[in-house]
Amino acid sequence: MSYLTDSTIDSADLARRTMRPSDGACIVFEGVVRDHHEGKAVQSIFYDAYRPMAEKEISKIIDDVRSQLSDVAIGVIHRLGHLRVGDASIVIVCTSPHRAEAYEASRLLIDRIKETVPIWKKERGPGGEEWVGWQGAKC
Amino acid sequence: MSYLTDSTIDSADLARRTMRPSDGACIVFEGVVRDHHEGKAVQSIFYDAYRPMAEKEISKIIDDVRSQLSDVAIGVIHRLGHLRVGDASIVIVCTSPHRAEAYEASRLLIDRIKETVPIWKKERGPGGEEWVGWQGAKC
Amino acid sequence: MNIRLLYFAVLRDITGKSEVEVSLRDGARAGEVWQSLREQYVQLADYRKPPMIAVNETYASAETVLRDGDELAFIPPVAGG
Amino acid sequence: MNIRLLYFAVLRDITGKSEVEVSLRDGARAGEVWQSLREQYVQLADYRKPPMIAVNETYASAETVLRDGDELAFIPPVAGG
Repeated sequence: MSYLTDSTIDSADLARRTMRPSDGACIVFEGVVRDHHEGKAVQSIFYDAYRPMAEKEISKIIDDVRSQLSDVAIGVIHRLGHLRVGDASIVIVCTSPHRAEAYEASRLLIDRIKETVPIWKKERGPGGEEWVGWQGAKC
Repeated sequence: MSYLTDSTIDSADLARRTMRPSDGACIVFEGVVRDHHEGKAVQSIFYDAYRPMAEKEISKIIDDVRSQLSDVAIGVIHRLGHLRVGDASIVIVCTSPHRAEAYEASRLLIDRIKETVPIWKKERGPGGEEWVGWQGAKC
Repeated sequence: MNIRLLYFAVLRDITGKSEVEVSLRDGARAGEVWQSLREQYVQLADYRKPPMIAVNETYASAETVLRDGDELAFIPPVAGG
Repeated sequence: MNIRLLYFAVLRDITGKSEVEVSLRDGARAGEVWQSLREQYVQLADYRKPPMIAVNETYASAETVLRDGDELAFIPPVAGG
């Protein structure tokens, strides 16, 4: 199964596929392209990835979170390519019998995915294009 | 605007209506009827409410959370009547420019709604029907 | 004076009613209405203290003095969400 | 020995390539490949240390000794989610 897609993410479908009859809570996190970033206007974003490695890293993160929070069922899809303001770049679904575990898993997943998965974004605004994080990485 | 409904909740529609172009995170919490509760099998649930008061209480809770977390946009719908396993009884949408506030608002909202809003549920299982919480309220 | 007493959830099942008009002496408190209900309905015998109380759609204490025309509701343990 | 060097994101924009074959002396370390890139591309002058490094799709250190056939990628600051 793939965690990456090049088209619109169907979060309702992901939630349906993740949910089990014993689950009482379903938390859907959507990361969405917003119209500004660090004070600058954003018109669109291009997401690039090291695809096979990104798949493996997401899979590892899911396994880790599941080993900490065994009651939680997890679904993750990250979108790549050109996205516009309002488009979802990532959808994370966590379901569990009780809500506390699902909330915890959801936060752990998005924090860790942002930290280590080899995915990059180039923001396009009125002032031009920029790969997020590159300017600040000088050393 | 009403926070209560007698039919299926369209969570995607609620998310769309809540979201603003400046929002980068959208957290959808769905409370779902599960197939068991405190060790007993559950087949269906009937939700009853003191409707005008429930509307006011939900509105107060939203105002409180918004006064603590001013960046968050909030949408809440609670369903009443007969629900089956897998049906969503409540959907809470929290959107914000950054995700931390949306997660915090989401948890505050569901915790407080469960605590004070005059809504009740009668669970039906193989062993009969029971209003949740009533047996334990003897004093 | 008269008040409207609303029944929800388990209390509607026990009483078989949604709403009744109740005549009370002036100065009656919300908690007293609960005690008189307990005398009418044996299923409430084990519930000495009233559940939460709402007067005119707002939470109130058992000590609240009722007024003519008030809408009173006893709120069994809530279970929304 | 030869390795495959993959370019992503800003590094693909800078080099204009997705992938190159690189010949290295035996025992070469991943960090050395970064230094030789810095000599080729002036846009990397201000980046003395390599970004994160992946060897065969797994994070690795700059000290990692490469082997013939390895797949090497420099990982600029990630920004997924």
